[in-house]
Amino acid sequence: MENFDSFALRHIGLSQTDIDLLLDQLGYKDLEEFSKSVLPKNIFIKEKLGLSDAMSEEEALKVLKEISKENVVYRSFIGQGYYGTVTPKVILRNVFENPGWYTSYTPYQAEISQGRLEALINFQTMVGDLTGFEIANASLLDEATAAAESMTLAHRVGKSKSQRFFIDQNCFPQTISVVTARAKPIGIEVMVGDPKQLTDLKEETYFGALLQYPGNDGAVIDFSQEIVSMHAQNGLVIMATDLLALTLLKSPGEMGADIAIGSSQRFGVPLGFGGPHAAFMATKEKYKRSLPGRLVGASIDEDGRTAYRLALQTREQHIRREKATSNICTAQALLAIMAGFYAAYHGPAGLKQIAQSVRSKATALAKGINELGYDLKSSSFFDTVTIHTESETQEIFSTAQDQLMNLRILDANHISISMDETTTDQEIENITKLFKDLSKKRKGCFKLRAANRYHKII
Amino acid sequence: MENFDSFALRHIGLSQTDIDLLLDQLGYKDLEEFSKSVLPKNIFIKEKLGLSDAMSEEEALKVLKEISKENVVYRSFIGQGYYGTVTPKVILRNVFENPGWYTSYTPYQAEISQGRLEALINFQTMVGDLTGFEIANASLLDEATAAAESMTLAHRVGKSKSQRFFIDQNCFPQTISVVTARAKPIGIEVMVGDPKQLTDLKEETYFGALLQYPGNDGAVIDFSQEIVSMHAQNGLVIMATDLLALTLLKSPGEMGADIAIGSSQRFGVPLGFGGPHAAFMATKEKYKRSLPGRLVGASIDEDGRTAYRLALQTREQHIRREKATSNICTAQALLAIMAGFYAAYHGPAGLKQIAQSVRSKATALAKGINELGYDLKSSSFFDTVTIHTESETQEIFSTAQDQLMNLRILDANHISISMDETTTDQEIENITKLFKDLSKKRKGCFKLRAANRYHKII
Amino acid sequence: MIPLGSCTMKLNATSEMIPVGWEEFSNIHPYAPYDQTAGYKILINDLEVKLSKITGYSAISLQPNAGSQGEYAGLLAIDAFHRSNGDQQRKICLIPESAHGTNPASAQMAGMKVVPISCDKKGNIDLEDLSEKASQHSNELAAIMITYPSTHGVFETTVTDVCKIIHDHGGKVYIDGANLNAMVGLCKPGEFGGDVSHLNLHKTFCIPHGGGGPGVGPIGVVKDLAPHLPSDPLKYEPPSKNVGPVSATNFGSASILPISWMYIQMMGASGLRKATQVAILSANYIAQKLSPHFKILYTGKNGLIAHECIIDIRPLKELCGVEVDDIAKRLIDFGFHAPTMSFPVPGTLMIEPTESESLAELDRFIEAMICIRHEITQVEDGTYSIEESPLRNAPHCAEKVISDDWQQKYSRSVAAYPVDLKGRNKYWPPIGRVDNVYGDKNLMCSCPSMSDYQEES
Amino acid sequence: MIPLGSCTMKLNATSEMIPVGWEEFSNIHPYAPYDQTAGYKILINDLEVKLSKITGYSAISLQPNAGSQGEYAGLLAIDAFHRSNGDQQRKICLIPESAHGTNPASAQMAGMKVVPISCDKKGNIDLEDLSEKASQHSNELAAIMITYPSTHGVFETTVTDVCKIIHDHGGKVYIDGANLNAMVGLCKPGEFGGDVSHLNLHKTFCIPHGGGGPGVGPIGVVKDLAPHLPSDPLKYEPPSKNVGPVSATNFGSASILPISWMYIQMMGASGLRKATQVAILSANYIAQKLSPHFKILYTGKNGLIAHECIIDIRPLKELCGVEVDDIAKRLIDFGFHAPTMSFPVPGTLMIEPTESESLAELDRFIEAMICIRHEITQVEDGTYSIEESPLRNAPHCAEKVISDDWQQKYSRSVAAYPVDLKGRNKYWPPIGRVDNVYGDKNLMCSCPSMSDYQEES
Ligand SMILES: Cc1ncc(COP(=O)(O)O)c(C=O)c1O
Ligand SMILES: Cc1ncc(COP(=O)(O)O)c(C=O)c1O
Repeated sequence: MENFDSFALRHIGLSQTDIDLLLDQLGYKDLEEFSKSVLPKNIFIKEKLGLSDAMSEEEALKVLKEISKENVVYRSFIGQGYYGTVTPKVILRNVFENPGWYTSYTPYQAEISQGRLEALINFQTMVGDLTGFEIANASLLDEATAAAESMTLAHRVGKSKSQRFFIDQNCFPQTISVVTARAKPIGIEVMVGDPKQLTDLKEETYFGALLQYPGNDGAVIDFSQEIVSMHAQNGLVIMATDLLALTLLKSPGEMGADIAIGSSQRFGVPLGFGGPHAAFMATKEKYKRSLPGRLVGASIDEDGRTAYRLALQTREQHIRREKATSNICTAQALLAIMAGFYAAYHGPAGLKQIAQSVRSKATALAKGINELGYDLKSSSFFDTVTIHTESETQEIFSTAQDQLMNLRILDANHISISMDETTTDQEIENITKLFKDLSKKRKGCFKLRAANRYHKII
Repeated sequence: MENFDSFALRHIGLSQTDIDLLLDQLGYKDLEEFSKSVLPKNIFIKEKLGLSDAMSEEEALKVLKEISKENVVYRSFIGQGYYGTVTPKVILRNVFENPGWYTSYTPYQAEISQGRLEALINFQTMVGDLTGFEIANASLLDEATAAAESMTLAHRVGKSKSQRFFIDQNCFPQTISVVTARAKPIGIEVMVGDPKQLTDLKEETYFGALLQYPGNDGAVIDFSQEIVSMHAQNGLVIMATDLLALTLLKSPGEMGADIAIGSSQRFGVPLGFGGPHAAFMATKEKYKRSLPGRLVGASIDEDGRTAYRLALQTREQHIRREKATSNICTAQALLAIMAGFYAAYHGPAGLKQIAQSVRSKATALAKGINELGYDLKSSSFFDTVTIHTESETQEIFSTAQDQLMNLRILDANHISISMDETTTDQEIENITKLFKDLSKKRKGCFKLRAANRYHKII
Repeated sequence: MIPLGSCTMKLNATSEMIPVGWEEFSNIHPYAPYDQTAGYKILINDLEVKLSKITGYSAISLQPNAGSQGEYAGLLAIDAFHRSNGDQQRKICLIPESAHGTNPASAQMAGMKVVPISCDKKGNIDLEDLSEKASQHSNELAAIMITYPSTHGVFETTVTDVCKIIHDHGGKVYIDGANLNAMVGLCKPGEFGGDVSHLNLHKTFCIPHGGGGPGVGPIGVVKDLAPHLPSDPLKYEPPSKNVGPVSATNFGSASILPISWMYIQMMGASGLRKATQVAILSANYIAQKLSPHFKILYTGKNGLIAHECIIDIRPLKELCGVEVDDIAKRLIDFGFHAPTMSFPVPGTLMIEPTESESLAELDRFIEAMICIRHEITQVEDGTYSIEESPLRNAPHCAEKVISDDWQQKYSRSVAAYPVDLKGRNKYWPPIGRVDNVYGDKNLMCSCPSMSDYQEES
Repeated sequence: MIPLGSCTMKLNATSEMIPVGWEEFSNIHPYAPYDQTAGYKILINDLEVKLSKITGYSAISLQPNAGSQGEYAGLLAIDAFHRSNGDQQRKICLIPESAHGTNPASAQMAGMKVVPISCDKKGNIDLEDLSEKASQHSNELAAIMITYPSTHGVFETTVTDVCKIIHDHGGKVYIDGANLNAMVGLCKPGEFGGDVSHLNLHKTFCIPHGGGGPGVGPIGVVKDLAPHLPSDPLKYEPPSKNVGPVSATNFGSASILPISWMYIQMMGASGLRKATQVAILSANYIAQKLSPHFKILYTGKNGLIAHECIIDIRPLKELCGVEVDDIAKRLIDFGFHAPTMSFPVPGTLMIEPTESESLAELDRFIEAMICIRHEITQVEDGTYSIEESPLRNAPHCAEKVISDDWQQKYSRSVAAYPVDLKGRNKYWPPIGRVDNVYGDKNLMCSCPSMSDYQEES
C-alpha cells in the first residue's frame, strides 16, 4: 500500500533521522549491524519472516471485517455460564473504548492509580455483597479456573487430611473438566456425583466440595444440609454461583458455604466467544491471606487520606515462588471494572429488577411449554428452564437453529433454554410456538405427568 | 419499557427526594403546582404532548438502527463538494467519539480551553498555508454560506461602489443558489457567467467575483488574468477551492485572489448526508478585522506565557448588533478540529501524497474512458473527470446505479466522476468497464475527435 | 457544571451520540439519489413531527445549520409572506434591547430595518413603547423578534399581549427558541402567538456544543408561512419567488439529527416535561440560595424565574471595583466553568443549571458563589484591594501558586483550595489570566512557525 | 512513557482495538454450533500461522488466558510427553534464580519439583551449576524454564548450550516468551532450542494491559509436543491421557485476538523486525545515557543489552539510604510511571522503553533520572537527609506543596517542578505516598459503607 499510510511509521516512535542519531551515538552503522552486535550469531535468523505484506489500517480493517462476517450471530439461549447482556453505552464508550482505562498497567503504583483501584474495590464489594462474604478478590481468569483455584484454596486452608474433592454433577461441564484436569497433577482425587451423597459422610471423606447454584440444568437447590454435613467432616464447601441470581436468592454466605466463585460476565460484558470476562472468588474474612490473585485494599497515605492499593503484595507469587500455590498474575481487571460499573449503573434495586424480569421470562417460558404437555426437569429455577424433550431433542434443537436461535442440548433427552436481560417477549413466544408446532405434529394426546407439572417456583 | 431502565431517570439529575426537598424549600407542593406558578396561565398547555412513549436506550437504538438500514450506501463518485474520506481511527475514537472534545462549549473562557483553541488555530494555520493567505477564521457553516459570507465581506471591504457581484457559472450549483438567495434581500445584483467575460470590464462593473477552482466540472483553470482585470476595476476576487487540490496547485493567494473559501470536509470528516462539516474562509492580513465568524489568536497570559484565545471578541455580533454584517455565531468547531488533526496526522508530505494518488486515479480513469472514444470536457483536472456522454448520459448513470455506484449527471450531455482517497483501482476498472461495455453496444466505429483527445494534464 | 445561561449545556448521553457514527448515516452523499436515502427521510419526517408537536408549529425545516441561520430563514419566510400579499413595504423588524446579537444581525441580512424596543424596569418588554412603535410603523411592520422565556430569564406574562399587538398591526411574531428548553411540555410558542421560531437542537435537544459547533437551527412556522420555508439548494431557480436555500444541502447537518431524535424518543412526553420542570426548579433553587448574597436582576410571576437567573454585579463593581470577569475567572479555581457573562445585560452573570445537574453539584456551585461573595466583602472591607484580591488574580495556575516567592496577601491554599474539595479532583488551569488587549493589538492568528520552536529549545 | 521492564507497555493503536467491539466478534456464544463461528476459525487459524512463523514453533494453542496459564499448559505438555514415553519419573524442573515468580508457581501446579539454578556474576545462567544439576537429575529431568532474552535483559550467548545440555539429559526446554518482543524478526525460540514457549499477546502483540488484564498467553510447541496441547473443555473426558483444558473455553479470550491480528497484519514482516530493532536500540540509548550516573547491572555481548536495562540502586542505598521506592515515587513528580521495581533483582529498577516512544520522550525520561541522581548526590552530600529529601517525600501532591506551612528543606518548585516542563501538562498525583504496612495490618477490602460517607460530610 502507499507508504504515506504505513502503520509501522506511526507505530514506531523514532524517525529514520532519530534512528541514525542513536546508532551514531552507540557507534553503529545501521540497524542490521547493530542487531547483529546484540544477538548471538548462532541464533540470528537468516530469512525474513514469511508473513503477508503490511496493510494500511483501512485495508486491514476491511479484511478483518470480511472475516468477521463469516461468523453468524444467532440469538443465544444456551446459557451455560454465558448470557446475553446489555453493556450500558456510557460504559461502552467511556471504559471499554477508552484508552485511559484499557491501556493502563496493573496498579502497583497506587499513588497514580486511585481511580482504577477504586473501581476494582467497587467490584470486590459488589461481589462480596451479593455472595454474602466479607472478602472478594479483584478477579480471576474465568469461572472454571476460579473453581480450580477455589479447590486448591480449600485444600490449603481446610483442616481435613483428605485428598479427595467432590464435584456436583450438576456443575457446568467445562467447570468439571477444568477442575478435574487441575486436580490431577497435584494428586487430588476428584469425585463427580449427586450432592445428596454428601448428607451422609464418613470422617474426612472430602476436604472440599464444589456445588453449583443455580445448577447446570437451571435447578435452584438449597444446599444447607449438604453444607452442614460437609463441615461436620472438616470439609469446606465452595459454591459456583451466578451474581444476577443472587440478587433474588439466599446467598452462599447465608447458606453457610465457605467460598463462592463464578463469572461476572453477564454484568455488561459481551459474550465474545468465551472471553475475556472477570471471574470472582469470595470467601470468609479468615481466609483473606490465602486468597489467590490480586486484592485491592484501603490504606492511608502519609497525610492520612484514604488511599487504595493492592493489598498483601508481599504475598504475591513473585515473592513466594516455589512455595506459591497459585500462579495467577495477569487477571481480568478491565472486565471486573466494567462489571462493577454495571452494578453501580443499575444500583441494587436496578439489578434486582433485571433479575426479576429474567426470572419472569423464564417462568413465562416454562409455563407456556409445560402447558403444551412437556415436563420440566425442575420446577425451581432462576433463568434456565430444562425440558424433557426425549426423542424430540434433536428436532427441537434443529428447528430452533432454522429460526436463528441457539438452544442447548443438555443431554440426549433434555433441552435447556436460558433467559437473560436481552430476551424479548417475542422471542419467548417464538420458542413456545416452536414447541407448540412440534407438539401438534405429534399425534395422540398430551401425556400430562401431573407430578412434574409446572407449579410455584421460588 | 421496564422503568428500572428509564432514560429520563438517568438524564434528570435530581431524584424524587431531591425534587421534593427543593419544592419544599421554595414552598410548593409538587412540580405541577410549581410550574403553574412560574408560567402565565394563558399559555400553559392542557394536554400532554402527543409523542410516543419513552423507550429504553437499547430499544431506541434498535428502532433507529432499523431506520438507518433504509439508507443504502452506494459508492459515491458524485463529488460536487463532498468526497469520500478516511477518518483516521485515532481521531475517530479520541476526538469524534470523545465527550472531552464534543461536549465542550465555545472557548470564550480561554484559560480553560487552551487545547481546543490550539486545535482551532492549527486549523486556521493549515487553511492559511494551503490557500496562500495570512489569515483564516475558525470555520464557517458550509461552503455555500461561506461563499455568501465572502460576498458580503468583499462588499464591505472593497472600494468599488458597484452593487453587482459576479459568479462563475462553473461554481457548484448549491453555491450559486445560496449566494444568489443571500444577495437578494440586501440588494446585491448577481450575474452568473463565464469568467472569460471578466478579462474585459468597464469601470466598477462588479465589486466582486466568485470563481471556482477546480470548477464544478473538475476543470482547473488559471485565473490570473481575470484577477488582474477584476482588480483593475476595483473589484475583489474570491476563489472557492479545494484544500486537497491545493497541496498540488498554485494557491489562490499566489494567483493574486483576495479571499478563498471552501469546505474542509474531505479532511477526514464523513459525508453525513451533507453535514456537519467545517467551511473555511481565508484572506489577506488587511481584512482580518472584517472577517466574519470566530478567529483564534495568540496572546499572552499575565506571566507572559503564550495563551490562545478568541481574538477580537469586541467585534462579535452580540456587540455589533444591528451594525453587524454577518449573523454567524455557532460554527463548526468540532469538525474544524477534526480536519486540522487530519492534516497534522498526515503532515504536509502525507497530504500531498494523498492528493497525488487522487490525481493519478482521475488520470487513469480519464485515460481509460478517453481511449474508448469518449471525449473529456476538460483535460486539466484534479479529481473530477467530466465526460461528453451526450445521448448515453442517462444510460450510463443508470447502469452505474445497478452496480451500486453513484456517478453525477452534470447536465443532459455530461457525466462527472470524482475520485477521492477511498477510491480503489478495482473501482476505476469497474467504471471503465461500464463505459467499455456500453461503447461496444454502440454500433459503428468510434468517433475520435482528435481535438479533445486525452493529453497531458496538469 | 457548565452553568451557561441561554447556551444550555445539556447532558450528551452516549446512546444519543452512537448512531452518528453508523455508516448508514455517516457515509451517505448529500446528493445521493432519492431512493437511497429512505432512512434519512423517515428520520427527518419523524423528527419534524416530533418538533412540531413540541412547538405547536405546523411545519418544520431542518435546513438551517445553526440558530442564526434559522433566524435568517424565519425572517425570510416572513418577508416572503408579506411580499406574497403584496406588502413589500413591510420591512420593519422590532427587536427588544435585550435580544441576542444574532437577532438584529439576521434582520439586517434579511433586508429588514431594525427598530429597538425598550424594556421596563422589571426587564419586561415595555408594552407602551411597543404599542407606540407598532402603531407608528403599522404599515411597514414586518415582524417582532422576541425571545421566550425572555433573555432576562423570565416568563413574561404579557407575551400574548405582545403577540396580539403585532398581529393587530399586520406583523408576524418571531419567537427566538433558544430558550425552548424552558417550554417543552409546558407551553408551545406556535400556540400562544408565535408565527416562526428557530430551535437550537444543540441546546434544547442535546446536540453537543463541540467547542463552538456543529449546531442545528431548524425553524417551525405556522400554516401561513409554511409555503415560505427554505428551498432545496439543488432545485432553486434564482428568479423564483420562493425563499432561497440558506444552506448547501436540503437538510443541513443531517448526520447529527439522530442525537435529538434519540433524546426525544428516550425521554417520551412525560420525561421531556419533567426535564423542563426540573430545570426551572433547579434554577429557582439557585436563585433563592444566592439571593441573600447577590442581587437577582429580574424575576417574574410569584417572584419566580424561568430556567436561568441573572445576577447583577454592577452594584458590587461600584462598591469595590470587582468585574464580571473576576468572578468568572475565580470560578475556575473552584473547578467551574463561568456562567454567561454580560449577556443580555452588561455587568451581569446569567446562570442556567439544566435538569441534569445533581443536587450535590448545585450545592457545590452555590457554595462557590457564596465564597466568592465573601471575598468581595473582603475587598469592600479593605482586607485587600481588588488588585490584591484572589478575584483579580484568578485563575491561579499551579506554577504560580507553587512559585517560591508567593507575595499575595492571601495564602496559597486560599488561592487554590478556596473550599474543601471533599476528595474531588482539583482542576488546574494551564495558564493564568489571558491578556486580551495585548492579543488584539498584536493579532497573531496562526501557529508559531517551526523556527520559533527551535529558538525556544 | 511507562517504562516497565518485562511488562512491555506497547502502544495500543485504535485500529487494533476497534474490531473487538464488532458485534460479529462480541456477540458470539462460546458454545455456539461450529458452523456459526467460521469467522473466528479463520481468525484463529491465521493468527496461529502468524505466531508460528514468528516463533518457529510448529503448533500453537490460543487457549491460555494469561501468561501464567500458558506456562502451566506448556509444562503439562512436557509432562504428558514424558508420560507418553513411559517416563513418568521425569518431574524435576530446573529454574534459574532470576525467573519470574509465575515460573516456579506453574511448575508446582503441574506437579513438578523445582530445582533452582544459580546465575554467575554477569547474571547469566551458571553453566557449571546447570550441567551439574542436569547430570545429577538426569533420569528425573523433565524440563528447564528459562527466559530469553533473560530477565536480566541480556541475550545470553550460551542459550544454545543450555538447550543442548537439557536435551542431552532427556529434558525439554521451556522458554518463557514474555520477552519475545526483543526477538520478533531477529531470532526464533522454536528454532534455537526451545520446545515450548508461552507468548504474552498482552505484551508483545499489543493487547492492552487493562489495568491488570485481560491477557492472552498462547503457547507454541515443537512437533513432539503438539499432541499434548490443551484439550477442548467440552470434549475432555477425565480418564483420558490428554492434557486437560486450562480454561473454560477452547480459545480462551477469543474476542481480543483481533488486536494482535491487526498489529501483525499492519506491521508486516519488516515492520515487526524494525520495531524489535528500534526497541533494542532505544533501550541501549537509555543505558548509555544513564551509565555515567547509575550502575547498569548486566550487559551482554559487546557491552550491549537487549530491550531492557536493569539499574542497580543497592550501592546508592548503602551510601545514603535511598530506596527503589523513593526513585519510583519521585518519578511521578516528573510525570512518569515507575519502571519495574525489584524484579528480577531486589533493589533494582528495570527499564524498558518499547519502540513507540519518541526521542523527545526518551530524553525526557533520561533527564528525569539524571535529575533524581543529582538529588541522591545531595543526600550523600548531606544537603538534606534521606528523610528530608524530595525523594522520600515523593510523590508531592498539590495540596501538600501548596499548604501554607511548607517545612521542607527544598523549595516547593523543586518538589513539583523539578525540571522545566516546556509547556507540557503537569501531572498531579491525587494522594501522597501510600502506607502499605498500615493497610496490610488493617486489611479493609471493600468500599466504605454509606454511613462512613455520612459521617464525613
Ligand atoms: C437567544 C439566542 N438566540 C440565538 C442564538 C444563536 O444560535 P446559534 O449560535 O446556533 O447561531 C443564541 C445562541 O447563541 C441565543 O442564545
Ligand atoms: C517473565 C514473565 N513470565 C511470565 C509472566 C506472566 O504472565 P501473565 O501476567 O500474563 O500471567 C510475566 C508477566 O507478568 C513475565 O514478565
